[in-house]
Amino acid sequence: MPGIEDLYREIILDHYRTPRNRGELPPPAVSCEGNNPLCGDDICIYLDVADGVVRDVKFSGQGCSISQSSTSMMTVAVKGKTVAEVQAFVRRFKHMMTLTEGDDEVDQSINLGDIEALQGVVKFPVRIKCATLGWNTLLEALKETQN
Amino acid sequence: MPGIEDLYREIILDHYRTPRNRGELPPPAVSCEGNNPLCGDDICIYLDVADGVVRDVKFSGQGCSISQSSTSMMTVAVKGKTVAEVQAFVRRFKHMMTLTEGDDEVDQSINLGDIEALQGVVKFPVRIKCATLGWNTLLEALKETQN
Amino acid sequence: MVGTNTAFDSAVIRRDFPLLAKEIDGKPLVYLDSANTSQKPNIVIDTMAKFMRESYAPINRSAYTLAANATELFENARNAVAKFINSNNSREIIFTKNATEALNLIVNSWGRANLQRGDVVLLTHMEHHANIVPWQMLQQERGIELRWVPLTSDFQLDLSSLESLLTGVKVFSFTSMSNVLGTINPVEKLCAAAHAAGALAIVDACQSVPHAPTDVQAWGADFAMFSSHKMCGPSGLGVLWGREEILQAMPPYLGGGNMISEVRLDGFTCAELPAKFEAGTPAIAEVVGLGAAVEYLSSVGMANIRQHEIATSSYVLEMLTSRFGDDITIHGPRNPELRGATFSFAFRGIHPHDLSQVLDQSNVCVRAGHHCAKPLMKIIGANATARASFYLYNTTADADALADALDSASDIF
Amino acid sequence: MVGTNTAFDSAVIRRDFPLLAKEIDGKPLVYLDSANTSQKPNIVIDTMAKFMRESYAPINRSAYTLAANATELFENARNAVAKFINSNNSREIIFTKNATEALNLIVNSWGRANLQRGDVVLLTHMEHHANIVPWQMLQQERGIELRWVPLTSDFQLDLSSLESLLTGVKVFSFTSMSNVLGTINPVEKLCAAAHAAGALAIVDACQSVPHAPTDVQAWGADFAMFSSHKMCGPSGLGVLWGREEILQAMPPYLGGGNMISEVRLDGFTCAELPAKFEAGTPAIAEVVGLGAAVEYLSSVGMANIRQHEIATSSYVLEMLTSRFGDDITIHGPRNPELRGATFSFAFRGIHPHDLSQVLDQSNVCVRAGHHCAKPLMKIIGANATARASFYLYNTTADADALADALDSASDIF
Ligand SMILES: Cc1ncc(COP(=O)(O)O)c(C=O)c1O
Ligand SMILES: Cc1ncc(COP(=O)(O)O)c(C=O)c1O
Repeated sequence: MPGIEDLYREIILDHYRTPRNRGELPPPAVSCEGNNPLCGDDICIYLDVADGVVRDVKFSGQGCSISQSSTSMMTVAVKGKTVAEVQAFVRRFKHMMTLTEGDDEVDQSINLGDIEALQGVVKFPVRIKCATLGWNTLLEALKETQN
Repeated sequence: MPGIEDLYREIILDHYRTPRNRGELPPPAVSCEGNNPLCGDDICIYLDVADGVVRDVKFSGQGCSISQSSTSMMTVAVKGKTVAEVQAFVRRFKHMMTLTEGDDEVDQSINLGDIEALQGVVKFPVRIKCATLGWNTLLEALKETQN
Repeated sequence: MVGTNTAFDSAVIRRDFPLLAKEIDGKPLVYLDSANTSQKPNIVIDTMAKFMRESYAPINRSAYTLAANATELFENARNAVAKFINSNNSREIIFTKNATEALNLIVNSWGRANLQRGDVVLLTHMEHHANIVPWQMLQQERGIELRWVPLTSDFQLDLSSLESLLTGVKVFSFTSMSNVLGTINPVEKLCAAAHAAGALAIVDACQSVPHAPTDVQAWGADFAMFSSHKMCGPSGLGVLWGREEILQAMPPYLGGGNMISEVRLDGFTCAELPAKFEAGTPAIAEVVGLGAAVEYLSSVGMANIRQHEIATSSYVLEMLTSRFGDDITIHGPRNPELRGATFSFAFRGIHPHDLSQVLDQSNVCVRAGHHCAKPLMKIIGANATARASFYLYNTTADADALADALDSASDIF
Repeated sequence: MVGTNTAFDSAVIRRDFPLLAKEIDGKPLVYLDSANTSQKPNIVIDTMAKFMRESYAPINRSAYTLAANATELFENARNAVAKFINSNNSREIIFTKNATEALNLIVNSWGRANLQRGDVVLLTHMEHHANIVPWQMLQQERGIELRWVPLTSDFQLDLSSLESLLTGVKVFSFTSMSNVLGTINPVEKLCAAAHAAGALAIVDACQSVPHAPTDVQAWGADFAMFSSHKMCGPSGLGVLWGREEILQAMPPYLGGGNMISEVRLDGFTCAELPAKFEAGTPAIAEVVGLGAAVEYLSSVGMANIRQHEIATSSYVLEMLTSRFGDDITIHGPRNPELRGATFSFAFRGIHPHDLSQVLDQSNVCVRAGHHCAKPLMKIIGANATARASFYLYNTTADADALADALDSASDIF
């Protein structure tokens, strides 16, 4: 059995205890809800995109340490990036979580930084959905900004 | 395994090869169809009841040796009996086929005659439905004469 | 025989369940997820394997000896199930793929035939999704109205306005025991109330049939359903029980082989009960396996199992409270007589998902999540809970292992 | 690997099936009812028993290791089934309780959402009740029209007017192989014709998936279904395959746990595929068992099985004709390449029920009856037939035993 310490790295627990960018953004920022049907967790992503750049991003909702910390780390990482950069970044992350099938489109040179700590989640397949919840919701929110 | 000779007694094969009372009766005789959903056999009973007595009974349809001979023997036995006698006779037969649950209502003194030969069918449970097809259809026809 | 075995010892019973002998990293398995699905005793596994090795054949359709014998084993199991819940006769026992299908069968057949726009169905706030979503689907299709019995603060059904809630209701469908709270509902009383209001009474008996003696006739219910896999039986099988005259009057549910009497190009007629509701090839080996499970449970004694679970509940409630005090919140009744041994809880603010993951390090298996009862979760103010559920094979040692593992969880968070 | 094992020997394969080693009164069992349900190889029985002994746990719902591992075994089986029929991906594989349920799922979900009064569904005269009655039920409810492809005198589909029959048709649903006649239909051609007419193509693949390589993409079908129990797998399990975009667009079928994303008192939303169509606890051990069956069949090689059955058909047709001449009437094609090894026949005017009973005295198991295809029976002018169906484990010795037993039947009647 993989050790629990692979899952609960210090940086993850830090983001869980002290989440960054928690809160809401008023319209015209878009907001998008996601939920994990297995455990009941839900998350809401607020996204302010202007001129193709993520100006601000916040999140609310309830979830386990993995979903909360993963989302918190994600918000830190994407703020200030262009939409294209964010999309490539999400692909790179999901590839780490072994969710993208072909890796042709994944830019392996992208550095995930702290987020690499989430790699241990892969050993606990049920938790992968927790780790990716915020990211998938971000993609949905991005789509809405493009409508 | 019970021997096949328990099933195919000579009297049964005789009624199968030379069925008695095969044919139809015109109205006002009632007619009633029965079928065995397992094997596709069907039977039609024609029944002429007057003053509470079975004046005539005939049957048509297709079926295996057991359903055909059982029906043939049944027609011979019930002709001339009163409705009440027929009902008691059918109960006695179905009891022999171990289909009537309580035996309070069964008159054990009724002599089934040749029809006793069908007792061997009990050892082949799947064939009980064949043996009783004509009898159940007779009951349905009797009900119709009472409407 | 129900209730005759007084030498009940869960540590001995445990040995009948091969998976519970399993050790992982030198520690025994503490399986506390039986409200979800139960482990299987050797007798069930062996009966199924033996059946497939020695007796497997089609049932109902073929006349040769092998098939006749298989049919007999299959129907014997149906009779055993009928007896187990004191059904009037075995024509009232319909095999489905799970309890969920049984509820859908009622809604699709009886519901479509009998409920029109504006008709009211009464449910409760503690229902499993299986007893909610099928009705919501009929609501979308037909515009029926759903009404809900609320809860009291001590996790019981609030029956203070039951009579008025039942006014004009066509169906009252409720669980015999909550799979989240452990609450045992007064089934007889609820059935009587439904009937007094002219409503049908449907009992979702998934959580009680495995754990206590069942008498559907004493309940006075019209329908009840439960799952083989929660009562030591195989997966892939559920049971619908219904009163014969109601089943008789219902239109068919799934169409196909076995459920017909006649088929022509221009139409079909239905077979008699129970075939009418069992289209296609049934779960042959699984039904035979359920027969073995029912025999096994009966030999242990359902009354003994209920007594054991009352004792377990007492122990668990006292032990957890004395060890953790206010650090643990148990969402459910305090009185062991009014509940089953299923405990949903919150612990020191640790998210249930994290909790279950940490407990798993000690081989303690608990479920974390919404337990297919999202409306209830919202009402008790939790997104998710951890749930430890005990069965006949769980000992106080299992409860202690749970508590020890909870202690270790605090070290991480 | 499909088709790589060239050392195919049914007498050796037979040893994998414990029930076929059975002797009754000193004579071996001659099991010729596999079109009804197949026997199970050791590997399937053992995989299920081992799973229940060592790995049984809820799937999808719980986070602990035991449950995660069970979920993985379950999903691996889904992947194996997807590969076995060359499905695009495993989201297109929906587990049902049998093939009958799969057909009902399509009719109830897709059918109710897409078919209105007057819409036409095209079936054939050789369909099993499972592909007739669900449509007749929708006909009663909706007033759709059913149209039928007739047969030629040599037991093929009469495709001479297919184009006009397909005019205005919304769905063409047909069997890949008749369970009565043995006729193999030109699935690719029929799917193409359906699509050319703007109709959906549904393939009842129950009789072909167990017996020949299957490629649903090459077929160009929209839906296909088959039963685990006919392909060496456990009972209580069927498979619906559907093209992802069609499944996506369909409304849900059964409501309950697992098929939802959100449930509130005022409504619900659906889960993603395949969960959307898998309400409630699935047939966990059975799915794992089907995975083993699919692996077993693949290791034997589906192309080898098909070759074996062509050879068997040649042998059976020649042998029966040379031994019995006009005393036997085989209702089905004469060309072994155009048929499976399933033979319905009439023999010396002996009623099939009697015939099967007498054959049983020699341990020869054949089915007698209408084979769940009553409309077809009427068309071929029989109330019932006897049917001998061969599979990978049947040898020419089985065929000879059938003929010997037929001889002895004449002594009685
Ligand atoms: C109260 C209740 N009802 C219904 C169900 C559904 O049972 P199944 O998943 O076997 O269909 C369950 C179990 O999950 C349950 O606990
Ligand atoms: C052609 C065909 N379709 C459908 C079915 C129904 O399969 P099941 O009984 O497994 O649902 C069968 C088997 O009986 C069949 O032969």
